[in-house]
Amino acid sequence: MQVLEKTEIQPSELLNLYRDMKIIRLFEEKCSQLYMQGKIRGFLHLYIGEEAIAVGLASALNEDDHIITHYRDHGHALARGLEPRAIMAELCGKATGTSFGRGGSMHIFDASKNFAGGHAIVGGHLPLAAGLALAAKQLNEDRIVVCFFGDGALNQGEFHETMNLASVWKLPVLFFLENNFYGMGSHIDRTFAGGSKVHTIADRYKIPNSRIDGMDVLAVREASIDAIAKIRKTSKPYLLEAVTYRFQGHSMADPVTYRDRDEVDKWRPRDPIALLKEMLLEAGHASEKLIGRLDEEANLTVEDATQFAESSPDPDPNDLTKNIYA
Amino acid sequence: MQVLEKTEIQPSELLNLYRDMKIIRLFEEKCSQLYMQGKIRGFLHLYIGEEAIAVGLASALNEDDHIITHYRDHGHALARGLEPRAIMAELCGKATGTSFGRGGSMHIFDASKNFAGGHAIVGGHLPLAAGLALAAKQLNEDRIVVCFFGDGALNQGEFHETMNLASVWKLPVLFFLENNFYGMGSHIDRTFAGGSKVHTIADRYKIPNSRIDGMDVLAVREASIDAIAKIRKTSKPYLLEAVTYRFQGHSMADPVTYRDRDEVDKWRPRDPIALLKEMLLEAGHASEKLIGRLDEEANLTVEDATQFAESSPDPDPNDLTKNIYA
Amino acid sequence: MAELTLRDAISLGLREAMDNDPRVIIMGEDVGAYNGAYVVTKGFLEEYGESRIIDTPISEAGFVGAGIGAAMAGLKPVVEIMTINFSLMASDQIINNAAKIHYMSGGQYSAPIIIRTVTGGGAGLAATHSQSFEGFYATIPGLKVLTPAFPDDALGLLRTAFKDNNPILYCEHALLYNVRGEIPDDSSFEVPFGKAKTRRNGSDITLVGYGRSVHTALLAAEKLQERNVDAEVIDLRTLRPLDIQTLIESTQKTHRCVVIEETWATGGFGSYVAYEIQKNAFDDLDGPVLHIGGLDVPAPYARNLEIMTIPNEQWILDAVEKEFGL
Amino acid sequence: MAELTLRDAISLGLREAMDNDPRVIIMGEDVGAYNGAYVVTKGFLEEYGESRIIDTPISEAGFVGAGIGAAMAGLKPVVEIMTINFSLMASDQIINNAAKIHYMSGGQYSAPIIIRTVTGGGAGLAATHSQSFEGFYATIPGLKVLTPAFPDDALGLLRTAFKDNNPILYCEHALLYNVRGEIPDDSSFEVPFGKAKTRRNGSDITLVGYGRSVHTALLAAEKLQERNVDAEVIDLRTLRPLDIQTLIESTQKTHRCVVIEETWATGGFGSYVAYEIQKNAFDDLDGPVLHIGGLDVPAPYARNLEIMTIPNEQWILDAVEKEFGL
Ligand SMILES: Cc1ncc(C[n+]2csc(CCOP(=O)(O)OP(=O)(O)O)c2C)c(N)n1
Ligand SMILES: Cc1ncc(C[n+]2csc(CCOP(=O)(O)OP(=O)(O)O)c2C)c(N)n1
Ligand SMILES: [Mg+2]
Ligand SMILES: [Mg+2]
Repeated sequence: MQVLEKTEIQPSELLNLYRDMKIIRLFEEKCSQLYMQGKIRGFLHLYIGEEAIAVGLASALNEDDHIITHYRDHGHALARGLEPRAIMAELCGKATGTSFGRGGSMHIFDASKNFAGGHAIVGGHLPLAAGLALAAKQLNEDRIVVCFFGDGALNQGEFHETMNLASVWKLPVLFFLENNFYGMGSHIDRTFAGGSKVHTIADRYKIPNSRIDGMDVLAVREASIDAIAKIRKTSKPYLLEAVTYRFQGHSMADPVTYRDRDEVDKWRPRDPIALLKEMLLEAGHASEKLIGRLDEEANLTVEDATQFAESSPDPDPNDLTKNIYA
Repeated sequence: MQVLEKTEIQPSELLNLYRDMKIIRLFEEKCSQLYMQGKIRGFLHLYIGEEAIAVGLASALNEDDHIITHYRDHGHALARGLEPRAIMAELCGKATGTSFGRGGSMHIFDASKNFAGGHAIVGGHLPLAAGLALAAKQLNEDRIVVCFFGDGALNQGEFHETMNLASVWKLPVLFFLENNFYGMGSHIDRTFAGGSKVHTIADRYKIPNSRIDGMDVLAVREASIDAIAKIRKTSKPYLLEAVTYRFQGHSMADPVTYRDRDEVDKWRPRDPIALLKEMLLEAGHASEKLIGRLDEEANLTVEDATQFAESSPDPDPNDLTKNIYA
Repeated sequence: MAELTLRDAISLGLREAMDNDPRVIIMGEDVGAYNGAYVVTKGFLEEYGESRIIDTPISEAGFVGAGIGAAMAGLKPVVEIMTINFSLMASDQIINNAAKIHYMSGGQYSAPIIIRTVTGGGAGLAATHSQSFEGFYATIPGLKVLTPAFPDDALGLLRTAFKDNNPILYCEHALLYNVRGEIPDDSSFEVPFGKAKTRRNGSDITLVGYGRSVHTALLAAEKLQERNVDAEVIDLRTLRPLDIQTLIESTQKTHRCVVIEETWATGGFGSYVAYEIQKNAFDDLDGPVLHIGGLDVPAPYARNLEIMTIPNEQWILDAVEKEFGL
Repeated sequence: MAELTLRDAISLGLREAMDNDPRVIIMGEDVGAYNGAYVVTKGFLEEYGESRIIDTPISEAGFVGAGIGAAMAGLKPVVEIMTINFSLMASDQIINNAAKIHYMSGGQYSAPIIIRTVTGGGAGLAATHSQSFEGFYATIPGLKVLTPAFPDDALGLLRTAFKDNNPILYCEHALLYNVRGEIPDDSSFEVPFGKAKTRRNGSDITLVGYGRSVHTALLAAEKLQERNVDAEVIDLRTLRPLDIQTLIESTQKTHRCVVIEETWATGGFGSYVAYEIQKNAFDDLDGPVLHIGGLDVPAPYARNLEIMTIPNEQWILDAVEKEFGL
């Protein structure tokens, strides 16, 4: 068992965090274009603005831990180390995609990375997280489960049932709440009765919890390391709330009529990638030139993924009914 | 609007409380016999031991307030003033029953008393309670809603969703938790993560709450008067937890293997009817003789109801498909 | 006669009801500030205000149940479930409460709620977001299920729904919102439940559909005409109540019948419809009644696969040729 | 050959699996301390301990979802939903998660969970507690649905289920637990999925049923014999996969077919079965294929009404006489 220490972070790792966030950002900007061109279809939910969460958490997790998440999942998948090529191919509905084109944007899976999806029913994957942890416990495996979900899922009954189960059964789950204040067009203040210290909802289940700045990748990383260490030690759940903001609409179809430009502008300076860049420059960990190289590296990764996806074949129609049953 | 004052209680009313509890007790002892004789079928869940809750609450409620409850509902129905005859007839599946024999023990309704059921899906009626209150509010009616439910329902997602809705929408609902420590054979300590101060779960929804001794009918009555007054004044929800115990099995089919005789014996002296009787005698509000008369009155009520039920006709088969649609 | 889209026809019907009856409220996820996920309630929040256009938390069981409760107590709620896929979270409320409360209470309570929801696949949303459960709900006694395929029916059925005292599931196919059609100017124009509509007269074969499959059938009919096969196309319009008589009479005339629907073929509601026709028109049949449903597969994301799962006019042509040699 | 009740056959199958495979766990409401609501897991808690016999809170969505997650991660959970009526609370988990995870992940994950549940009416439990949804679940690609009617099939199907890698709904009819029957001593005795069983050979008419309706069909067959009508009785045993071929062949022999089931007639799964038979054996039919389902009414409580809602042998006799003059 590898327990990460907070002090371990090296400048080189900081650069990795930067690059990983940048890849997600550019990847999704590309997605947005491909969507406009009709190459990605269905719903497309962008993670732009929230990258620090996935990247910070992923840097704190072991390979054999499980991750499970909601439909806004590209960031988590990329941060987890899934192949950008395969993700982009999935988004484009290609045979080379993570689910061979069956899942699409909302349903990214990679069992080899213990990435258990990509789930599109709000709240519906939370019980699965408890189950993954139950199995780990029952099989005496030293694995924890990280379960991402949004503030909108807090009001779903399955959230409640899962928190209760995880606590009663002492399951090693990190419930990772991405609080971006909105479920589609509904502000959390209008939907959630628990007040502004959202994370304390976990108190009622006797689940320890804390809140962090979801725009600060280092804060996310540190809190994740702490929480995960606690979970491994106690084999009990923990809830982390990362406060964040999505800079884009809920999905590509969202004209964003329900919030002011002002509000968005207020958050702009909190862009997690810009913040880390600034920090890197200020601390002398990187020069503008190095940053430029990382940006270019990220860009190449995304271009390569796009190229791969676009040139990949469609799924074979003969395989249409494969994998309905195992 | 009639706001009851705690000080209003008169000795005569105390005697009413006693008689009402006694009616429920004898009524259900009779049910138990009828069940053995095959005259009542299906599931039969007895309220024996918990009578103080229904009676205390009912004495604090206005006629045009709504009551909605779970399947352990005979006590609530009787306390609310539904005809014992019609209830017993319903239990016996007769045309003269509250639902004309359609509902049975778990589904007692009486719209004329604003008694909105008798619901057999654990947790399933909680959202209905929110809706009844929403209507009252929307229609500017001065009505509140009392919603009874058991400790087992706490773990159902619908509990969570309803508490949240009631709080966010400021709905005049009294959530009345009957904590008898068991959901069928499962002790609350093994199923509920919220700890022993169960009622404080409502804190998370910013819903005021308190706990009372559910074996003390006066305590129930007073707390109900307070809570209801608060709800009427603020038009906001409140949660009351009454600690109680069911002396019988979960249903007639329950051999009660999951708890010790000791535990039951420990609760015996807390029998709410015996307690009130003792208090009445000690305070000089009643003599043994008067109590005997009340018991006899209760007995006659139950005998009359049984007589009525047994001599009532079965539902007319020609009406079988009536009332599928309104 | 005005020409409207199906979307606008629904909006119009909702507005009329909001204007005419203060008991009508609209609730659901993002029906207000977001203008509705499918933009049916655009501008409603501004026009009717927060007390009647209620954005709900993401709590399908909770708010659908609240709608039912509100209906029991005098309101006429229109509750939007964003898509029928999410109705599963509220299926207990719909099936165990809404559909049963009238019967189970012996006719004392009723639940005149209109549940609007969006059904159907074909938009690249993959397995969890492309389902069609309206046929399943049509198997539940106590519910009424409407499936408008044209703007006039959308409006006419909605007007009737507002006068009906039962729980109604009003299913809007995601791909039909922009279908245009004439709407009678007469404000008393209504469409009765349980009355199928012959959208095309023909003498050689009867094609039966509902929702989007009516359009598929009409396309097929045109192609059949090129082969000199004269097809009659019947739109069920409502699945419950179901108008079998019109289908029988048409089939007795044409001697051949095909029922088309989009949900999975195995156990689809259309196969029941086909069953009824074969039973009641058996002696007039030139061959078996056919049922064409969607492919039995969780909806795949990739376009080339997805189109293979949803019946199109070619499926009908092929079946007709193979089975009847037409 | 030992003679066992259906209840004991299931217990036996569960014990075998618990003994042979440490990955098997049993979870559900009151499966442990209470011994199971229908006493199938009596003594299991003592024998296998708390870590493998897990009493759950009343949270159907939560614990079914947890079972699915555990199955995804290597366990073989048997999850009991006390009755199929409550499965609605978990229908999102069953339909959107269990049935789809394998396909949606491109075959990477699977969910080998066995969901045991109790189905059927007739016990005086009224509308919310007397439903039969197994036919609905059989319409969902990705699920398998088993409906044993005899002890040997109960055991044989269960053995096969433990070797299967897919989500399985194992439906036990509430009124069949005490049915007795011979069980082959051979521990390798198994019953394959998708293979109907001819329980009685006959030449004049084919009666098809599943679960309790097989017994009804057998009773009818005996009565028909008195009229010199020789009925073949086929037990579907599994609804998905469904063995249509055996039904077609039988009907081609007998020229007449009746499908019997207990769920509501409108849209019942049996009507789909009837549809398939008419389609595939059309030229051999002496008359329409018949479907007999339950009466389309929420189950009434009163005995005299309830018995009118569930098909019995007389319904079959009447239908056969009316339609075929036999
Ligand atoms: C059960 C269910 N209800 C509704 C939806 C439609 N829907 C998709 S995303 C969403 C908002 C979720 O908000 P949140 O959980 O805060 O996540 P975010 O989009 O902010 O990342 C809604 C209502 C759904 N997918 N599932
Ligand atoms: C959704 C659902 N799951 C399970 C059941 C079976 N069941 C009936 S009562 C009960 C226990 C409920 O306990 P509690 O809420 O504490 O009420 P009590 O019986 O103690 O009054 C259970 C599990 C049900 N009726 N509904
Ligand atoms: Mg959000
Ligand atoms: Mg209890």
